[in-house]
Amino acid sequence: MKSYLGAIRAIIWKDLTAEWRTRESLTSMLVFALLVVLIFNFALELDIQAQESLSAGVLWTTFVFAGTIGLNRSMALEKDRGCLDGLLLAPVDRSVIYFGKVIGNLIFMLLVEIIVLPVYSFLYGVPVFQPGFFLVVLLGSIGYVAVGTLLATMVVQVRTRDILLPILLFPLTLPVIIAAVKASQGFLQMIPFDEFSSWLNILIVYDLIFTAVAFMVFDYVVEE
Amino acid sequence: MKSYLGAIRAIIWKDLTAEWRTRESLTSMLVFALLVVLIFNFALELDIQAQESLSAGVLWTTFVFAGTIGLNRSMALEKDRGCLDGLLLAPVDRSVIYFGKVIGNLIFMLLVEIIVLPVYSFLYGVPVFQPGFFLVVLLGSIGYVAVGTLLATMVVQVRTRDILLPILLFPLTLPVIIAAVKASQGFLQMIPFDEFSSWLNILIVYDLIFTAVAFMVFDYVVEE
Amino acid sequence: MIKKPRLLSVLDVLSGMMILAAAGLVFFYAPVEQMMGLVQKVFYFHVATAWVGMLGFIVAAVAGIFYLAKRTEQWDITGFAAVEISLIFFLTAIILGSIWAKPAWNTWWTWEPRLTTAAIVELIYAAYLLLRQGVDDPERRARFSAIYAIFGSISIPLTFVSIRFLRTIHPVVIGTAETAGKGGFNMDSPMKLTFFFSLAAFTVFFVDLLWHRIRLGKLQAEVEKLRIDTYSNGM
Amino acid sequence: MIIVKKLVKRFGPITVLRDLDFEVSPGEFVALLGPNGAGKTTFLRILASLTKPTSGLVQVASFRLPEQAVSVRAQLGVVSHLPLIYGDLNAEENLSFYARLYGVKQPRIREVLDLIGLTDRKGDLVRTFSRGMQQRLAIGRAILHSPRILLLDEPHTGLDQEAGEILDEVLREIALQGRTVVMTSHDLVRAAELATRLDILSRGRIRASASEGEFGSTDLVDFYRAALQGKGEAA
Amino acid sequence: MIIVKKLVKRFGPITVLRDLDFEVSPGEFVALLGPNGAGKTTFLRILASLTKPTSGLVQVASFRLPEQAVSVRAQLGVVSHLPLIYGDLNAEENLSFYARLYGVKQPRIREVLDLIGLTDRKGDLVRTFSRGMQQRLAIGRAILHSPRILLLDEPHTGLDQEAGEILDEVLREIALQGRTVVMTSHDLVRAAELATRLDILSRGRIRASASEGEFGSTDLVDFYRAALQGKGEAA
Ligand code: HEM
Ligand SMILES: Nc1ncnc2c1ncn2[C@@H]1O[C@H](COP(=O)(O)OP(=O)(O)OP(=O)(O)O)[C@@H](O)[C@H]1O
Ligand SMILES: Nc1ncnc2c1ncn2[C@@H]1O[C@H](COP(=O)(O)OP(=O)(O)OP(=O)(O)O)[C@@H](O)[C@H]1O
Ligand SMILES: [Mg+2]
Ligand SMILES: [Mg+2]
Repeated sequence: MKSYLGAIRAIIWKDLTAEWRTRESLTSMLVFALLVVLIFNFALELDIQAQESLSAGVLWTTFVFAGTIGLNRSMALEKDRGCLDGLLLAPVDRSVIYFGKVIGNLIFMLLVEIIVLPVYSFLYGVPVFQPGFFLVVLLGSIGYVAVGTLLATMVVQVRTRDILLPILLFPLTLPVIIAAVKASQGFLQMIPFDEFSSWLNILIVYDLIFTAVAFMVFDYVVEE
Repeated sequence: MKSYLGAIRAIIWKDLTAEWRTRESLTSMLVFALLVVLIFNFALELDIQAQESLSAGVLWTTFVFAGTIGLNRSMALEKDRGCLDGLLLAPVDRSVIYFGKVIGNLIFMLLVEIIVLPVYSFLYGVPVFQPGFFLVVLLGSIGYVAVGTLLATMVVQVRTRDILLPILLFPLTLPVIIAAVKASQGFLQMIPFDEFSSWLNILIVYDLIFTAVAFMVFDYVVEE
Repeated sequence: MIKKPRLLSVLDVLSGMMILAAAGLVFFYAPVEQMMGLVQKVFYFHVATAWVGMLGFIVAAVAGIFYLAKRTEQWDITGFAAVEISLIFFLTAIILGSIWAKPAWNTWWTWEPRLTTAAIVELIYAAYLLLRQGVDDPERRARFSAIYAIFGSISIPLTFVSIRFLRTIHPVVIGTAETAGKGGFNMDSPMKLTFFFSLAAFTVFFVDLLWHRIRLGKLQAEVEKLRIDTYSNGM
Repeated sequence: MIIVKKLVKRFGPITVLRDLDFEVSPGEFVALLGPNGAGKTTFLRILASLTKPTSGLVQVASFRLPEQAVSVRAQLGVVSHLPLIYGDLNAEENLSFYARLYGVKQPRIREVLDLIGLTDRKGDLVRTFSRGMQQRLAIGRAILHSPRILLLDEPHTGLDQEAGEILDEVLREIALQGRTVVMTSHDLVRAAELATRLDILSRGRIRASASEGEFGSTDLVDFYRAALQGKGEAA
Repeated sequence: MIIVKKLVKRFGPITVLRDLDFEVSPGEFVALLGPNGAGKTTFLRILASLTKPTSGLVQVASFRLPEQAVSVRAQLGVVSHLPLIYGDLNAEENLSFYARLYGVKQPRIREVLDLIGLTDRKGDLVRTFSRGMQQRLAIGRAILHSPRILLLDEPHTGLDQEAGEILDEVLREIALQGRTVVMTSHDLVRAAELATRLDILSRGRIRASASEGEFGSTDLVDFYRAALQGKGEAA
């Protein structure tokens, strides 16, 4: 057990160290997130009133796109000099690799969200500082990253890896995203909790199912 | 001159043949384009009325995202087994490589647009079948691909190539995209031509400037 | 060569006859619905094709589970066959729905949750095909598509959930009975009979097609193996 | 140490390995030779538990593959075509990461860095390394946990004179310690110098096998040629 | 044919080549040796006009680099660490693409395919090729337009016995035709067999140079060692 956690920690440490060297993933995710917000703004000429009801949608679209970038990069690094083989050759359980990568990816995604949220709140005056909303963000990110890490591991072994991840990932995680958008909307628009609590439940259920299934099939993804 | 055009044709032929083998770029761009349309829909809960004014924005965002996917893949193929070096070693002018790739990429982008537009028109009942609008689509795509090919060539030589392209490309081509959105809006909403013809002019001017500059600096991008 | 089984031939005939009979029932037996008139006849095929689509996606997921457990090529062929067929049926359902929507809602398409989620389900399985295309090694291809099919089937329930949680003009019949939703209609018993018969007919048709497609898949595998031998003898 | 029976590996229509039999006793040093595309890399990847065999028995360190892969992996050191190291970490961090995964103590890292002659550059990011420097680090990575079995795929690739000799030295020492080595190579002379047995893989099988003493450096090429033409066919 | 004077190449803080002087007469076959990270690849890339020198004079086929790069390129054939071929095209299409860029006629393609022994597999996608098969094609690509100067970066990498001999044969023939070759290698013996001159690059400069006749195969290693330790320092 100790060595199990130690190995997970080693993988997280490795990802954070490599990222600290270059800060490439984080900056790219951030810049891209801000870009998406801007594009929405331009393309849709959002004004403050429209924002009210759209904020949740725009925010989650932003997180989702930024998340894909992070996931893609994180797995590309593993494949670069054959490192994924290196991990697979280590005498540790496959789940170590899965959880190590999931936690690393989650950390990146949360960091980006922590920066984007205040900025967005500042730009559009949306009341993001609510514990309930933060919970939704956390839950949504967990579900997204749990499936995303699995698929990224798969995609990186595929010839068309440059493009496949969002195509596979977006439609699949839609239940999580829709639930997260609806629950976020509830908090941001101050709707009574009862009216959207079912979305929060759906979110939790999907998180559990997705994480459990992803964990169970990860073995099959990395074996050859 | 004949061998100049012959070399450009050779590059286009090569891209089309490789694509014909796998049809990967095209299908991916298409699926992704449809996904973006759907995501917009979810995130923004667009209804037919809202569509009216947003169509142009949504369409161009879709094209832009799909275009990035195509550009990325097209250059990733060049870098895969060092092929870009192979092209650079050929006794042809750099502009041959540039124009060859631009035309190839443009063909892919236009093909995707040709499919997405009727679908979109079907889904939202937007009157896309107007020669003027098609012209705008063509012009916008040219500007986008002209800069995009240049940047994709640059990005592919950089370590972070998985993520950098949209980050560089979106802000840079914003003038083209805004002009294209405005001009498209004009046609789609049946606004009198005079009221938005200036946007069309801006679009043409930007196309010329972008293509000329991209052509001129391409040399510097590919040298090491 | 695999000989064509007797049962399959029987099934061919049966499904053909059932489809014809269903069409007969739809056009000559079931009454013309008062509010919508003739277009309502699309209903029987719309629902039947949507149902068969869903069925195939679930078959694919089950085949996926079996593939991961058993690792026999057969399950991969089954999953792939089911997805291919269902993709077409589901697309048919969407197209029929939108043909119906034109008179019913006065538009070909509207962005409401059921339709949108249906479109997304279609995209999930289009992505499935893209994934298959991107993998050269058949063993890996089988593994990845099995996994993706399993995840896809987890996402599907949302299409059913969505119409219950969201305001929608797409009617809900199953479960909530009778006239839920705007524009729904009461089914009298000839309608019910026709409805359930066409569901049954399409289900049989689906099984028949699936069987054929699986056989085709196996033949392809066979041909590949023959190619191996000639190929490696030639080396 | 390694027992392989009737191993088959197919990639789609191509059968790369067919009914391959192979056995290595503890302490043996086997050089695996053969033409391009014979399947040497594929075979090593199967032994390393990275690729699943299509059928057949594979047993490494008395564990069966693929079932008991985790137990096998602790005993294995692998050098592949790719260096398996992270470009964004420096040489020391790379080793120290793998040390944590293998449960190896820190002092060993310094030892290995010394051995592969990268102590001076240990703080530099790996992505600025030349090909040969990366190969050195890859070898360091493989021997870090003093594995009982070493699998090497053309390990001399890109190494300069000095590094090549260091590798030879390391390999000889490892062999002396009674560890088992399987190495692919295209360099007959070097292979004959290092190995206690030469095996030649061609058309999916081991076509010939010669032990130390049986091969004098003069008729090496003849021996290799004969094996390819099927004259040495013993299996 | 090639004249290099006071060439300097820096990557950020690292100076890889410093005041390097180098000259090759037409028809010479120079083998460029040196330890890992010495800058051999960097130097070849500068000669191939793929990398810009930081300073210094570089003249190839009496054209100056980087100014007259296009004229230089028509005279050059290059084999680099990577094969420079497209995975999604087959072997024949790859050659035929480059043939069009170089203005080479079609029959030459068949000739080259024969030469590199890939005629049988010319219709297969390159991405299914093994490492050595890709390397063969890379060599075919480089000699397609019968260039006057060949630059080869460890061209024997990954080649099997047969392909290695074919390459040696091709290189000897090319040398006989009076073409000029610069090849890097870590294989002293092979280099000495093929080349008419051995140059040793170390610490940014050519540290020693020996012409045919001056090197007997016995003292090769000594010669190389001495050059590295600076004893042979002539420049
Ligand atoms: C997940 C896929 C779908 C399923 C399972 C499904 C199922 C059904 C069912 C059971 C009905 C009959 C309800 C009733 O009459 O009370 C119905 C009606 C209808 N569906 Fe769908 N459907 C699906 C997708 C679609 C799509 C994609 C469209 C349109 C493009 C569509 C358009 C319609 C229309 C227009 C009606 C008639 C509504 C009315 O009576 O006013 N459906 N569908
Ligand atoms: N993933 C794959 N998909 C399809 N074919 C493959 C795959 N991997 C290898 N092959 C084929 O398997 C055969 C053996 O390849 P392998 O890389 O094992 O050869 P090798 O003996 O290592 O050759 P080399 O000496 O050139 O490295 C080749 O014909 C190759 O085309
Ligand atoms: N893009 C780069 N950025 C930074 N340093 C580099 C870069 N390319 C090469 N170097 C450094 O330049 C030096 C020479 O590298 P080069 O690849 O030319 O060596 P080489 O002689 O070909 O070595 P080998 O025999 O291992 O192939 C190395 O120290 C390497 O770290
Ligand atoms: Mg190999
Ligand atoms: Mg080198």
